[in-house]
Amino acid sequence: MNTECPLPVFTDETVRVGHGSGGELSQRLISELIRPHFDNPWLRQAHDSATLCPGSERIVFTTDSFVVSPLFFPGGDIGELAVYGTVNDLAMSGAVPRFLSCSLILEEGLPMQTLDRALASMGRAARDTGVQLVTGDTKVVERGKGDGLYINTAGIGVLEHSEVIAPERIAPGDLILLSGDIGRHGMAVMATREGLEFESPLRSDCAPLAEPVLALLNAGITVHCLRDLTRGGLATALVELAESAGRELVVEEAAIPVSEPVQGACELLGLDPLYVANEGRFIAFVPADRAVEALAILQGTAVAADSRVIGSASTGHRPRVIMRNTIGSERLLDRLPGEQLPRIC
Amino acid sequence: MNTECPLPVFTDETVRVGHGSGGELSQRLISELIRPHFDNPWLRQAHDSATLCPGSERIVFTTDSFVVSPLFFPGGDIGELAVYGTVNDLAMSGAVPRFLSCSLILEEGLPMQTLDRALASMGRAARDTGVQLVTGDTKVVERGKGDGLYINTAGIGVLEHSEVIAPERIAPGDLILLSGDIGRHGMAVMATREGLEFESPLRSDCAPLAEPVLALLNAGITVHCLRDLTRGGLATALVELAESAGRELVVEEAAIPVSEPVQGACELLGLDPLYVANEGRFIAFVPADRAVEALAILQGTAVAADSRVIGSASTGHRPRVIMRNTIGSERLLDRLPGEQLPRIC
Amino acid sequence: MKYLDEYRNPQAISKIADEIARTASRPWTIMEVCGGQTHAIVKFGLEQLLPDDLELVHGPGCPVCVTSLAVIDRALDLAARPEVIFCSFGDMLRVPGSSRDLLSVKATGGDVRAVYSPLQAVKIAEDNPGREVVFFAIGFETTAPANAMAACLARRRGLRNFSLLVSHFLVPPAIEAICTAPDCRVQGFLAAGHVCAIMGYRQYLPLAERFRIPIVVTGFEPLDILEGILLCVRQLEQGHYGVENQYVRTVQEAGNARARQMVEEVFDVDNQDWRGVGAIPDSGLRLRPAYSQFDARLRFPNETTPPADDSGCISGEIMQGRRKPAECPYFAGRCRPEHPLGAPMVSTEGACAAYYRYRKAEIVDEH
Amino acid sequence: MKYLDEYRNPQAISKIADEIARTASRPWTIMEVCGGQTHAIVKFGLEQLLPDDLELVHGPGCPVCVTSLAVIDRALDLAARPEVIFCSFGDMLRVPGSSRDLLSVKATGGDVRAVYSPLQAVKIAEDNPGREVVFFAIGFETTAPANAMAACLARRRGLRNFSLLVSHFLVPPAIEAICTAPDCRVQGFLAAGHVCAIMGYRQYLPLAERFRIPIVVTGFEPLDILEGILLCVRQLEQGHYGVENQYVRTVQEAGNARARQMVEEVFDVDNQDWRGVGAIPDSGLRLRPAYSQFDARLRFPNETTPPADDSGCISGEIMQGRRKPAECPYFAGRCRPEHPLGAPMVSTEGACAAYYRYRKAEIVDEH
Amino acid sequence: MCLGIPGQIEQVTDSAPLERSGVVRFGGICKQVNLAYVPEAGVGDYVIVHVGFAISRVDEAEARRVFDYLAEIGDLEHELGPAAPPAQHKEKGAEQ
Amino acid sequence: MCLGIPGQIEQVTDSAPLERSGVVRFGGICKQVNLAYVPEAGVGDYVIVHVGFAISRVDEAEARRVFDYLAEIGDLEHELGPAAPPAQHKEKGAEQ
Ligand code: SF4
Ligand code: SF4
Ligand SMILES: [Mg+2]
Ligand SMILES: [Mg+2]
Ligand SMILES: [Mg+2]
Ligand SMILES: [Mg+2]
Ligand SMILES: [Mg+2]
Ligand SMILES: [Mg+2]
Ligand SMILES: [Mg+2]
Ligand SMILES: [Mg+2]
Ligand SMILES: [Mg+2]
Ligand SMILES: [Mg+2]
Repeated sequence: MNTECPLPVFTDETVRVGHGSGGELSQRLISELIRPHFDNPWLRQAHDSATLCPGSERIVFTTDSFVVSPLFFPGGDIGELAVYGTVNDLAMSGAVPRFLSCSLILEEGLPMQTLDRALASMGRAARDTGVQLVTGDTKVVERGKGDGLYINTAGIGVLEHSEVIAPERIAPGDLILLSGDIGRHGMAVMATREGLEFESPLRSDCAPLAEPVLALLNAGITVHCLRDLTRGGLATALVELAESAGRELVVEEAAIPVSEPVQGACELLGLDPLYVANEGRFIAFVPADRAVEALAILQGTAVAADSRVIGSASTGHRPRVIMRNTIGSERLLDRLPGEQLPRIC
Repeated sequence: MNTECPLPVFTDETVRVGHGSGGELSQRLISELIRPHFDNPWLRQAHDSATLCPGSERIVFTTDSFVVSPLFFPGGDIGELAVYGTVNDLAMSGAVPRFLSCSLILEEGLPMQTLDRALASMGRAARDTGVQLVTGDTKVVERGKGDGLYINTAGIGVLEHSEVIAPERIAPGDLILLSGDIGRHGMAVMATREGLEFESPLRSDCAPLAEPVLALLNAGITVHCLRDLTRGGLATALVELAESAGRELVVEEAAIPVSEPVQGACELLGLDPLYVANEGRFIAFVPADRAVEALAILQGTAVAADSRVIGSASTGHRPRVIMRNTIGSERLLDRLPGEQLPRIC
Repeated sequence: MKYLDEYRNPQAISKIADEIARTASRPWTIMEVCGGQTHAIVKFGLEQLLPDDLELVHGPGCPVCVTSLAVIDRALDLAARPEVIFCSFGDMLRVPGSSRDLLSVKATGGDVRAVYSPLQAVKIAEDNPGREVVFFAIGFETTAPANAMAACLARRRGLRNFSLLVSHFLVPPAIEAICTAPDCRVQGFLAAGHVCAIMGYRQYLPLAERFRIPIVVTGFEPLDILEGILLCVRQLEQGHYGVENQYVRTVQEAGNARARQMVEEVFDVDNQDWRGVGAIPDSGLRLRPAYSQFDARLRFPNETTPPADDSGCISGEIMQGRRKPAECPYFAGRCRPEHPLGAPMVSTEGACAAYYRYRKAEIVDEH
Repeated sequence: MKYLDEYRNPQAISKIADEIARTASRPWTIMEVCGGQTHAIVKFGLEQLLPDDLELVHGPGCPVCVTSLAVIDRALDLAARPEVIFCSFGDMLRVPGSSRDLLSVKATGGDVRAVYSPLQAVKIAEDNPGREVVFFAIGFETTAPANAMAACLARRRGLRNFSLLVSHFLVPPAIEAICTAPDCRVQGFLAAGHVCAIMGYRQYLPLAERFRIPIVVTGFEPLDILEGILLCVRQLEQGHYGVENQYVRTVQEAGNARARQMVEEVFDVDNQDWRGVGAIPDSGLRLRPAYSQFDARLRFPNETTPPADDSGCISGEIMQGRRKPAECPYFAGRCRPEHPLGAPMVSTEGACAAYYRYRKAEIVDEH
Repeated sequence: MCLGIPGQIEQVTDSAPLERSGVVRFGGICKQVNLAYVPEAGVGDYVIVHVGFAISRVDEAEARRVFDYLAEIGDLEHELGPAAPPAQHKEKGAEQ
Repeated sequence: MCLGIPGQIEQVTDSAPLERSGVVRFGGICKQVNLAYVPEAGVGDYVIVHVGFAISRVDEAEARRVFDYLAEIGDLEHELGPAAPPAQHKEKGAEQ
């Protein structure tokens, strides 16, 4: 008679509904497959929540759900995204990212190996960014009620600087710094979709952004506002900030870097890279007198090495975004009504 | 020419993929349909995260995703569940629930009115329990990749008592208090499922549990451990605690209240109410010398008015749960291998 | 609940248990044929109330446990077909075929639905005219009238997309087979009350006579089962071997005429393979030729050849009381409740699952 | 990117713009026929570089904008059928029919897929033999060879589950209709370069002659469009009315013979309804009888009667340069980019959508 | 085999021969049940229900029998003095 | 109408008459394109691609023409001295 368990959970071919039942299968899924990727004292409490002493009275709290398809794409995967996305949201408030929660919604039939790869990637991303994944939850939904794997993370960060970083601090004359070329994430994901069949070197820009932000703050740079560019792209982020701040923003199209593969794919599909998603880019609003210094600091970090000034907040108080294009004319940027779709016309 | 918008977003018949695109539809969904339900100063910052001053160094952090089907069931709905579930997890650590995040995964085609109802219910539940919903996220997935609506909430609570509440504090002789009758949530949900067609007065027990827990703590009762009974029911919660604490627990079946409708439905389907889900019940481990007092306090709150002692932690150190049944014999409780299914045999 | 609560009354139970102890003067081995009785015995810990040397053997009376591997594999094939909605009672979903179970088929895309009643499957067929609805019609005599009604209604309503995968078992031939086995240890039977509610119990008279063995038609509540045991022990102690009816409130000697008529109309008797036990002549039911249009076996081409049951599972030995779960080489190793190799590991009350639960508590302790 | 970047060169553009300003001695109204050109004009803000009194009128040359309500409603019906996979170019998905658009059909369960190329739709049909694949074959002369190829390959490969809902438009009859209208304000045309890459431009000679109007075959980059305008203004200033080819690098006088041959093989000319404009004789294409098995209109019974376009949208007036979006009673009220009533509100470059964007910035300002 | 639960007929809603059906109460809940096989059972009667079908009417008089018997033993015990010592219970778990 | 983008043929992979196809490069990415309608275009040539089909070969010599012309104007300007004052630009947005 065999007394130890010779069948670790990951040899199950796929997730079954029972893995979400709270029973034995659930327990083994969590202890054998999920927890090993995130081992830390809080998780080891095996409680349903984590007690934290972040050591500060000002904490920042955020959440995002990640529903990307495919789960793995050139330059990243859903696990990385789920960590970086929330870490970046914390960083955009100037907080030091500290703790994450992780809630999984698994679709029945998901291969365990796929889940394992995504979790391994999450674990790596958490270690790389110095955050602890301290509490979590796992649900399983029936086949046809999910898309393999959805991940939600919520994050807690600690504000160690007194700087208030928010849209309302944007002031006339602030320069707008962009941390690198745009549109890579959205096009990398789209390029892997069925039917487009690009032979493409497109790679997502998916990356954590706390380092360059904290570099600015630690150097004592006054930062009025930060925003990571995600869904909706650079244009939508600018429009949102113009509206929140009640300011007119003016940007120079020529200053905005777009890589050749992104440009090629956008031209072919009739898409505008200004509206394509990013996962490792942000914009910073900095008073003009500190902009040179700020730029140098950003350029000194790997993830923002390509930073440049793309525009400024004007003295105008119409909350709108003016794009000056290369040929000397202007257009107003606005939100798209819905998602961008490939065009023939 | 008409300058104001005569078409509020909720007259859209259904969620469309564009509502998750980060564009105009997204923005209007958030500002017109979601945010009104949760208005507070943090949300009004319209930032991607919330900066909080919880006023304490010890905070508790937890998360859960809610995937219930149907979304509305007798006695509750997914919105209420999503607030109470996380509030309860915080309460089980002895924390005062303070802040929630809310992340929505909407399936294309979800009627906006359904979403609105669920959110209204969330808003009500948040107000009733005194928590602020301070940050959120919304994603839309294609039809056939969701089940209408999934909600994730993460929660932050503040520990105002020095009491450590955790499985390892369970001590021999501790009495186990159960806050009311079991199995109502799981059976209420199952009764509404297709094909069962109960004509049933079954109502979920879905309720917030912070009040009775804080009543105990505020009265200075030593509470060794708390656990809300959710998936897997009372039996699974007991097994998990026995294992975490490394203790033998002994419970009396006769002491465990099961309502007539729950009993009827369970008999008919061949289910064991000990394993049926609850959403408004918990167990508390209290030293025997404070148990009478604790019971009186619990019974003084509406949600735990039916509290009673159901067993105790024995001096045995086999981590197992012994159920003494009404006829004087015993059985061991264990986790179920997967979910409970209706039986014919 | 009336007719349940009073049959679980502690005082009454303890009185009957005492009476058994008083009556039994030496070791006896009694088989409760029916899985429903086994369920109550395990759940209520009834063995703890019996004398040490009164042994209960858990019989083969669970349709989930005895449905043969070949039929389950056939079910898995059908359930995996894209055009099929496969309807099954819930307890069948976790029973392992050669390589997987119905829940796994569902997880990998099969449309598998748990139903409470065969009538639900009929309704699903009516609601989904573009799909093929296959109902896994398993059961003993008790379930046969319900399954027969499904076929009958489907014919009356002219459904063209409904069929049954029939796996039906009859109890008396199984009792005969158990008694005929050379190493049979069983000295008395508790017959299955609900089977007899349909069939009555005249069929048992020649069996009791031929094998000189008492047979007590017994109900399912603790008090029923203990009373059934008491009646059986009394016969054994007195050297009697009659058929007795403990479950009088539900079972009449002639059974339920209408229900039997419907079963007769739809099914006829056939040989049947019992998982773990083997082939027993005339121990099953099949659809009559008039219903062949509703026979899933005929409607869908056979995709696989029936497998040999080479899992090594010794469930048949266990169900006939010849071996204990711990003697199985796979017990608690390759075979565990979350990965069962055989049916007795599937449900909480299965002999192997019950043993496993106790063993686990011991082992954890040793850590 | 070669052939793109140099045609967006600021110095070159400003030189041509200056040359236009130098050349134009009085107001002129020029229509760029093609939506692709409108797109570039809006995106690059080219009107800002032109003299104030040189007016560009955005013509009806967008297949998405002119596909009639009846056809879109037909598409919506087809897309909602459970057996259908409905394939469409992305820009068609948000165009409103009488009561909804393709994205709404998708949201309520229709299997609607955006394709980049008609060949993808053919492949989807091959990969889904159990489903009906309908391709929404919209377009002008440029897209006709691609859509024709899809039909041709489907026939060669013997596909039985593929069909096209054809909505094809021809440019010269539309130019003729615009010129014939009593209140026509257009004095010169930029013809659509890619249409001419297929068809050549001989068809335009009689039109220029008959209406004494210059027609310049023009490309799509800022420099192309400005050069096209310059050539057109020069003719106007000099009283000429010839056909000129600005887009020589891509367009040959005779067009693309092979492509035209394929179009001839699959399609023949038919009358066509233009949304907002009305019926124009011989301005469309339909499948030839040899391809009728691939005609979605014939394959699926007509479920609805064609609706009258009673939305009140005045897009036809706008596309013919007769009225401005702000004159529309629904502009910015019931009709907004996220709830368009007419096609010009659908794409960012649609005349109504572009006006809306500017208006919104003004209004926000007034708060 | 054959989970069968007693419930009380509250209503007979359809009386077509094969489809005779009604509402049966089980403790606190009710469910529509096929009554075709128990033509003799009416409102107020208890029936045993298996997979949605009533398979037998419960005979109230017979149901009392075991309690009468128990009362008898009780009387007997009363006559004989305190009950015999309880049987020695075995614990399956401890056996192995 | 008719988004058409210039790309350079890198490879011709299939030469069956109707299915002649190849890999075309657009800036940094490549895509399989149907080349049936441009039999004259080979590796190295630029073609205009619309909905996955090459519809025309780009004529390199003709493409230079406009720049030659611009150089001419440039020369002319040089001769005539500084360019005329720029046209007064209109702003659509401010008009209404
Ligand atoms: S332990 Fe498993 S393999 Fe062994 S007899 Fe029991 S069910 Fe069969
Ligand atoms: S504003 Fe809307 S309704 Fe009016 S013309 Fe434009 S598209 Fe049509
Ligand atoms: Mg966020
Ligand atoms: Mg984010
Ligand atoms: Mg963000
Ligand atoms: Mg949880
Ligand atoms: Mg899916
Ligand atoms: Mg939790
Ligand atoms: Mg919880
Ligand atoms: Mg909990
Ligand atoms: Mg977000
Ligand atoms: Mg769904």
